[in-house]
Amino acid sequence: MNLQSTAADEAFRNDIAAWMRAHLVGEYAAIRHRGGPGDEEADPALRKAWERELAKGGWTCVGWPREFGGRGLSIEQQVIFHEEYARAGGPGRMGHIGEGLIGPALIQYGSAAQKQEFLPGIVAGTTFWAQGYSEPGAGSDLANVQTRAERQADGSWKVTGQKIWTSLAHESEWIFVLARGEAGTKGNKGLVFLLLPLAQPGIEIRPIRQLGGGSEFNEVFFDGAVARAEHLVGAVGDGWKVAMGLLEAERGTSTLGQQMHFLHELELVIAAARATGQDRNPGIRQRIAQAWMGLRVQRYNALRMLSGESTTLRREALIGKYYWSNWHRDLGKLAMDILGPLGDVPSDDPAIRPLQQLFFFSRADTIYAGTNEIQLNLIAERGLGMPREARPAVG
Amino acid sequence: MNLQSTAADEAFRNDIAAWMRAHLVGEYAAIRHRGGPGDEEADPALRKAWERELAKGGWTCVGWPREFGGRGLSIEQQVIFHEEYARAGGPGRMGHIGEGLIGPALIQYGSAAQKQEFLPGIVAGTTFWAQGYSEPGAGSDLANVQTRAERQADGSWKVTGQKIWTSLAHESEWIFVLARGEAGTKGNKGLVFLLLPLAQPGIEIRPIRQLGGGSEFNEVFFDGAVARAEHLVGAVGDGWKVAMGLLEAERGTSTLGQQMHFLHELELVIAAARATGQDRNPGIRQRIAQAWMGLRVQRYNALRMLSGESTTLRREALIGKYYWSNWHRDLGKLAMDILGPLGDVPSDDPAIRPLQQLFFFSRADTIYAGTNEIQLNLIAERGLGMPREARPAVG
Amino acid sequence: MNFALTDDQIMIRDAAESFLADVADSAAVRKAAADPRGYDEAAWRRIAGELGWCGIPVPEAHGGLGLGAVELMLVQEQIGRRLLPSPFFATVCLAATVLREVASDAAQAEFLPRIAAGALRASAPLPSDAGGWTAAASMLRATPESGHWRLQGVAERLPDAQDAELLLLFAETADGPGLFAVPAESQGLQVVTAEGWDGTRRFSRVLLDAVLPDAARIDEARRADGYARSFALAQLYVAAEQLGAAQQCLDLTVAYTATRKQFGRAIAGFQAVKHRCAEMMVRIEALRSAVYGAAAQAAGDAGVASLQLECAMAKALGSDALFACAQEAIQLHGGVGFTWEYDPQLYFKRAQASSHWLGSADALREGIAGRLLAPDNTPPAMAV
Amino acid sequence: MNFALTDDQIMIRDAAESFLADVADSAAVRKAAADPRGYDEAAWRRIAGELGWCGIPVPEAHGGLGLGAVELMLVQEQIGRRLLPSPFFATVCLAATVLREVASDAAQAEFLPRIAAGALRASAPLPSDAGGWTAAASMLRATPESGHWRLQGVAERLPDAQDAELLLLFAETADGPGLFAVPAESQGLQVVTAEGWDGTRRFSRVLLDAVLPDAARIDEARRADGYARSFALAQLYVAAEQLGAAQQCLDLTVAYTATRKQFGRAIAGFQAVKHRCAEMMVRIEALRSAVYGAAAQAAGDAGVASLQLECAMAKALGSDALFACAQEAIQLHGGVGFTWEYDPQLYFKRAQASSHWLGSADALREGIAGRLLAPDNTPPAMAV
Repeated sequence: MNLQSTAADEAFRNDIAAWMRAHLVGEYAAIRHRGGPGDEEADPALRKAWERELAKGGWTCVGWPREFGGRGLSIEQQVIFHEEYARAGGPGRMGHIGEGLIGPALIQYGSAAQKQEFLPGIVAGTTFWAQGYSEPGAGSDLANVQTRAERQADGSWKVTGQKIWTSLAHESEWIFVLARGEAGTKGNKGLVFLLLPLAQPGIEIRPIRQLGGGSEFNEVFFDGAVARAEHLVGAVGDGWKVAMGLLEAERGTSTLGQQMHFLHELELVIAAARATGQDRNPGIRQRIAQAWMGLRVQRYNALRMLSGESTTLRREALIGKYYWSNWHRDLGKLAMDILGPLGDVPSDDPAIRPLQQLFFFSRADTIYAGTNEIQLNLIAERGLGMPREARPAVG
Repeated sequence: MNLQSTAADEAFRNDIAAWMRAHLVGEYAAIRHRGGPGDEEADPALRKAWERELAKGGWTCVGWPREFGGRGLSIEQQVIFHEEYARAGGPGRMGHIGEGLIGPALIQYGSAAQKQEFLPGIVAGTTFWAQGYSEPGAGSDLANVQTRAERQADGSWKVTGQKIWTSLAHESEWIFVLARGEAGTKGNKGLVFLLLPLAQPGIEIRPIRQLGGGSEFNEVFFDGAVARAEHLVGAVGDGWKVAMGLLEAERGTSTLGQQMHFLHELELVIAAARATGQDRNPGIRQRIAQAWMGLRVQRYNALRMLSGESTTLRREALIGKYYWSNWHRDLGKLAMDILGPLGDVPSDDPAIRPLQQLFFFSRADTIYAGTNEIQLNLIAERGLGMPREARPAVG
Repeated sequence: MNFALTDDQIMIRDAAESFLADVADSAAVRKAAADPRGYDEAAWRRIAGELGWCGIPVPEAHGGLGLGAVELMLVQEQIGRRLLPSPFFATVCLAATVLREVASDAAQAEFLPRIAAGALRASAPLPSDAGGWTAAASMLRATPESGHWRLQGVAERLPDAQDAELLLLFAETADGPGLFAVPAESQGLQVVTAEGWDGTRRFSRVLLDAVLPDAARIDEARRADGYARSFALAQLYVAAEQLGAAQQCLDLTVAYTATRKQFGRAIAGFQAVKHRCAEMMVRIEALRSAVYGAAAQAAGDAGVASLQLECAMAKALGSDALFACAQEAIQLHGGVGFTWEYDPQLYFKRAQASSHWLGSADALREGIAGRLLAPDNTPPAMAV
Repeated sequence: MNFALTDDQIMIRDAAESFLADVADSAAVRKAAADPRGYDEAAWRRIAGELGWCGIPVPEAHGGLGLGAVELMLVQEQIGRRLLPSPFFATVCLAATVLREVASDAAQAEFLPRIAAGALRASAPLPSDAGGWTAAASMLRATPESGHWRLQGVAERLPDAQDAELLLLFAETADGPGLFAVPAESQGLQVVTAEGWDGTRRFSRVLLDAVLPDAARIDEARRADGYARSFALAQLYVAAEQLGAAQQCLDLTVAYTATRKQFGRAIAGFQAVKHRCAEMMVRIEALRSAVYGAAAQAAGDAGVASLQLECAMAKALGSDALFACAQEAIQLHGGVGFTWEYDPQLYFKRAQASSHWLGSADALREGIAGRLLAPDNTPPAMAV
C-alpha cells in the first residue's frame, strides 16, 4: 500500500493543471463548474466548442489507445487527468457518451469501417452521441426490450419503439439503440445493437421535464426509423453483450473526477454553512463531518478498485453506485437544510443555484443506472452469494 | 375528541393510587419497579406473595367479568388501573399469563368445569401459568406446530415435542400447549389446545440464557407428558382459534401500563444524562426529545385504538408492536450511550442496573411476538392491502 | 377521556375530503399554482362562501362556527393531502388564530366577522424559527409619534400575502414586541412576492415605512400568553397539512407500485417495497396520533406550556415524516418519480419548504429537550 | 500511488486469519474470557513467541520487524473478527505505539526490545474521550520531589492491565502532561480490575500514591507531536478491530439465514433480509476503505493534522458500523439472536463497549467538523 505519487505523476498533474489554467478562460470562464448532472442544459453550444478546444489540446479520449486517436494514458494517469480536470472546474463533458460509452464499445466490438467512420468525430469533439437503452415499461429490467428492429430486403433495419432517459438527445447527431432484432425472442436473446442518425423522419425527440425544471432527459420515439446495414454493431443476437460491455466501460477512472466535482459541491455547502451561521448548529456540524467522511470513503473505495486488490475489487465495485448516489442525495438535503428559506426560491446566485440543482437532480442518482433496490439485490446476490430474486435470466 | 377525565375516573384513580401507597410498602418496597421485562427473575417468591396481596385488595383480573371473580372494570377504568399500578412502581405481574392470556381464553372457550377448576386460582394469585406456543423450528411461523398430541384410549393426550421462549416456566404450576392433535394435518388445521401440569415426569424445563445473563425464558421438552381428557380447550381442531383469540386478548389496556413503565425508564435516562453531564450534549438532547415524542405518540396511539375511532383503529393496532419495540430498543441504546463507560460493567446501582437490563432485554422486543420483519409484512398486507408473501395459509 | 371524532367532526372532514377531490386534483393544483395570483379564485370563493370554512375557529359571537383546533386540523389535513393553493391557511390558520389569541376585543370584533364571512383575506408571518413570533418582529420597528405609529423595516415570509387585504405584523416597540393590523393598501408599504420551488404557497416580504393610526396596534396585555399559544397552534396546522401530504405520498406510492411491473410482477409484491411502504405507514400513523393528540389538547384545557410541547412535537414529526415519505414516493416511483409530470415532486417540494416553517425538526427537538432537562421540569413535560 | 497490499502484507493477514481460526473459535474465546486472567495464556505465548506479532511495529534496531501501521491494522482486523482476548492490543497497539511516538530514545531502547520479544506485557489508558490523552492525565498528578517523582491519583480505563508488568501513565506535571513508565509491582500502586459485559477485554483502574525514580518520566520534548500521533494510531487499531468484528457479524448472519427456514424457505431468500445484509456489506466495505486508507496515510508521509482526521474518521465509522451490524446480526438471527449461546451477543457487547473508546462517533464528528469549519481550513481537511 502506497499513497505517494511518483515525480512523473506529479509532473503530469501539473501539465494538465497548467493547460486548464491557460484554456478554461475567456469565453469558457462562463462554463467553469457548469454542465454537471442537473445542469446539463447549461450553454450546450459553448460546451461543444469547449470539446473542440479540448481536442486541440489532445485531452479528449485520453484513455483510448493511440491507434484510435486517443492518448493511451495509464489508469493512474487517467485518474490524474479526471481529477485535475474537475479540480479546475472543467465543464460537464458534452462528449461523454461518445468518449465513455459508444467509442469504447466500437473499439471492442465495431467493424473496421465503423471505427473509421465514427471514432475520429468523437475524438475531434465534432460528433455527439445519445444512448437508447431504457424503455418506459422496463425501468431497471434492462433486458425487457420492446423496441423492434426489422431487417429490410436491403439489409437495413427499420426501428419502431420508444426509448427513455436519453440524455441530451436533442443536442446529439447519433444515437445507439438496443432493439429486438429477432421477433419472438425474450429477455437478453435476439437483441441487436444499432447506430442511427437522429435527424431523420422516423425519429421524434420529446423532452422530459424533471422535478427541478430541467429537461436534459428525453423520450425518443422511433416510428420506422432507419439504421443502415453497416451500422449493426456485432452480429444479430450480440446486442446484449455489446450493451453490457459498454456499461462496464462507464464505470472506472472517471469516478475520481466525479469525486472532485463532489468535493467542489461540499465546499459550496461549507461556504453556505458559514454564510448562514449554520456552521454553529451542532446537527449541521455532524452532517458536514459525515459528508466529508463519505467523500473520503469514496476516494478510498475508488483507489481500492483501481488497485485491483484481488480479494476486494469485485465486492467493492458493487457497492460504489449505491454508496455515492445515496451520499450525493444526502448532500443535497444537507445543502437545502443549511440554506433554509434561502433555498426555497430558484436562484441565480452562484453560491445557491448549484446547491439547488444538487438537491433536485440528486433525486435521480438513486434511481437511474440501477435503482437502490436493484443495487441492493446485486450486492446481496453477487457480493454475498444470497439467493437470487425470481426473474428472467439476464446473462 | 375529549381528553378530559370525569370526576368519577379521577376518584377511581385516587383510590388505586392510595391502595398502592398503602400496600406497596414494607417487604414489598424491595420489588417496586422490579420484575419487568428483562428483570423477570427478580425475587419471584416475593412477587408471588404480592400477587396474593393484590388479590386480597381485589386488584387481580380487574377486567374480567364479576361472575368469574373479576372486577368488571370498563376499558377506561382498566386503563386507569394499569397506569396507576405502573406509576406507583407496581412490580412486574407474575400472574400475567394467567390473568391476561389463559384466563380470558378459558372465559371465552373453556368448559364450565374448566372455568371452575382454573379461574379461582388465577384470581387468587395462587396458580401460575406458562405458555407453550413457539417451537424452535418455527419462530415467527406460529402455525408450523410440530409438537404432537396423541389421544389415548382413556381420552387423555400424550404430548411429545418442544416449546421455546416460555417465560417463567420454572416458576409456574401449569402450562397451556398448542399441539398437533390430528396426525398428517398441516398449518393451522388439526391443532389442539391443552392444559398440562408442569410437575410431571414427561416434562423437562431447561432455562435459556439470554445475552444479558438472565434466563426468564425456557425451553420446555415434552416426552409423553399427559394432559387429561377434560383439559382439552374447545374441540379437536379448534387449537388455532383458541390460540389466536388469546393473542388478541394480550394486546389492549395493559399497553398504557406498559407506557407508564417506559416513562419510568425515560425518567431514569434523563436522570442519567443529568448525572453524567450528557444533558449538555446536543446529540443526546435530540435523542432525549425524540424519545419523549415517541412516548407521547405511543400514548396517543393507544388512546386512538381504545377509542375505536372507526377509520383508524385497525391500521393503528397494526403499527403498535413495531412502533413500541423499536422505540424501546432505541431508548436502551440511548441509555447506554449516556452512561458510556459506566454502563459497561454490570451494576447493582438502581440508577444504572435498570438501564442495562433495558439495553439488553429490549433486543428481544423487536423479535418475540412477531419480528420486525413479520410486523412489516402484516402492516403492508393488512394495513395497505399490498400483495401477500408466499406462505402457507394461516387463517 | 375519548379520542374518537364526533359525528360533526367526521362530517367536516368528509365534506372537506370530497370537496377537495373535486376542485383540487393534480391538474387543478398545478393550474392554480401557475395562476398570477397563486390560487384558484373560484375554489377560494366556494371555501369562503358556501363551505363556511373560514368561520370554523371564529367564535359564534363574531359570526363564526365557534369550533376549535380539532375541526381546523381536520380540514388542514385534507388541504395538505391535495396541496390546495389558497388564502385559507394564511387567513384562517395564521391570521385568525393570532387575532383570537393576541388581539384586543375591539380588534377581534373588527376583523373576525369579516374573516368568518370569507370577506377578508389576511396574512401574518410564518418565520423559519422555532422560538416564537419574536424572530418575525426583529426587523420591524414601531415608534409612537404623536397620535400614530410609524412602522419601519421589513416583515419577512408572509404566506399568500400577494393579494391579502390585511397584514398582521409583529414589530419591536419600546415595551417589547407588539401586534399591528396593517391594511395592505397602506401608504409606504410594498409587498414583494417570490415564486418558490413549492408553487402551492407563495411567500412575500413586506417593506414598510408607513404611518398608521394609533389603533393599528392591537395586542392586548392580558393576552400575553396568546403569542405562544397562537404560535403553537400555527405549528399544529402546518403539521396537519404535513400529515395529509405524507398520507398522499403513501397512497400514490401504494397505487403506483400495484400497477408498475418489473421482472414480470407488480413491484408492490417485492418485500423491500412492501416494507418501505409499511415504514411510511408507521411514520404517518405516529404523526397522525401526535397531530390528533395535540389538537385534542388544544381543544381541551391544556396550559400554554403543555401546548407548546405538544405542537412542537407534531411539527417536528410532521417535517420528518413528510420529507421521508416524499423521498420514498420519488424513489419507489422509479424513473417517473423525478419527473415534473408525476405528483411526488409537488409533495417533495412542499416537504422541503415546510420543513423549516416555525422551526426545523432539530430546532424543535432542542426546544423540547430544553424543557425536559430544565431543573424545574416534571409537570407538563413528563405527564403522560 | 498503489492501494494494493504487498505480498508480505497479504501473508501476514492470511497467517493471522488461519492462526486465529485455530485458537480463537467461539468456545475458545468464551473460555479465555472466563479465565481468571482474562485471556488464554497459551495463545498469548504463541503470539508473543513463534508468531512474532509483538515485533510488528517495533523498529529493527530495537529487535522488531520494523513494519508499520498497515501490517498492525491487518492483524487487528483479524483479531477483531474473533474478539480474541489477549494482552496484544494493550501491549503492542497501545503501549508500544505510545513508546514509539512519545518516549525518549533511552526509554524506547529499554522497553521496545522486550515488547518485541514478547517478554513484556504493558498497558496504557484507553479513555472514552475524543480529545487526546489529556483526559487520561487529568486525575493523576506528578510532583517532582528531590530526585524522584511522586505520582498521586487515579489512572482510569487501562485495558488488560490486570497482569501487565509495565504501565504507561499520563500525568499532569507543572509543565503540562507527561508520560511515565510505571512498573506494575511499584509500591503504592493498586490495580482494580472489573469484569464488564464485554468479557473479551477487561479494564482496570490504577490507584497511585507512589514514589518513582527520576527516570520514570519518559516523554521526549522533541516528540511533542507524538501524543497526537499515538492517539490517532490507537484509534486506527480500534477501528481495525471493529472492522473485523463487523465483518464477522455479517458472515455469521449470511451463514445463519442460509440455513434457517421460515414459511418453507431459507430466510436468506427474503428480499428484506437480503437488502439488510447488503446494507451491512456497504457499511463494512466503506469502513474497510476508511481503515485501509487511514493506515496507508499513517504508513506514508501524512502530517499529524491529516492523520488525526483520517483516524478519527475510521474510528467514527467503525463505531457506527459495528453497532449497526451487531444489531442486525441479532435481529436477523431472530429468537436465537438474543441468547447467550449464539455469538452475535459477543459482538454486540464489544460494539457497545468500543463505541466510546477514544471518542464516540458523535464526538469524533464534532472534532472533524471543527477542523473543516475552522477559518484557516483547506489544506489537510479538504485535500482529497
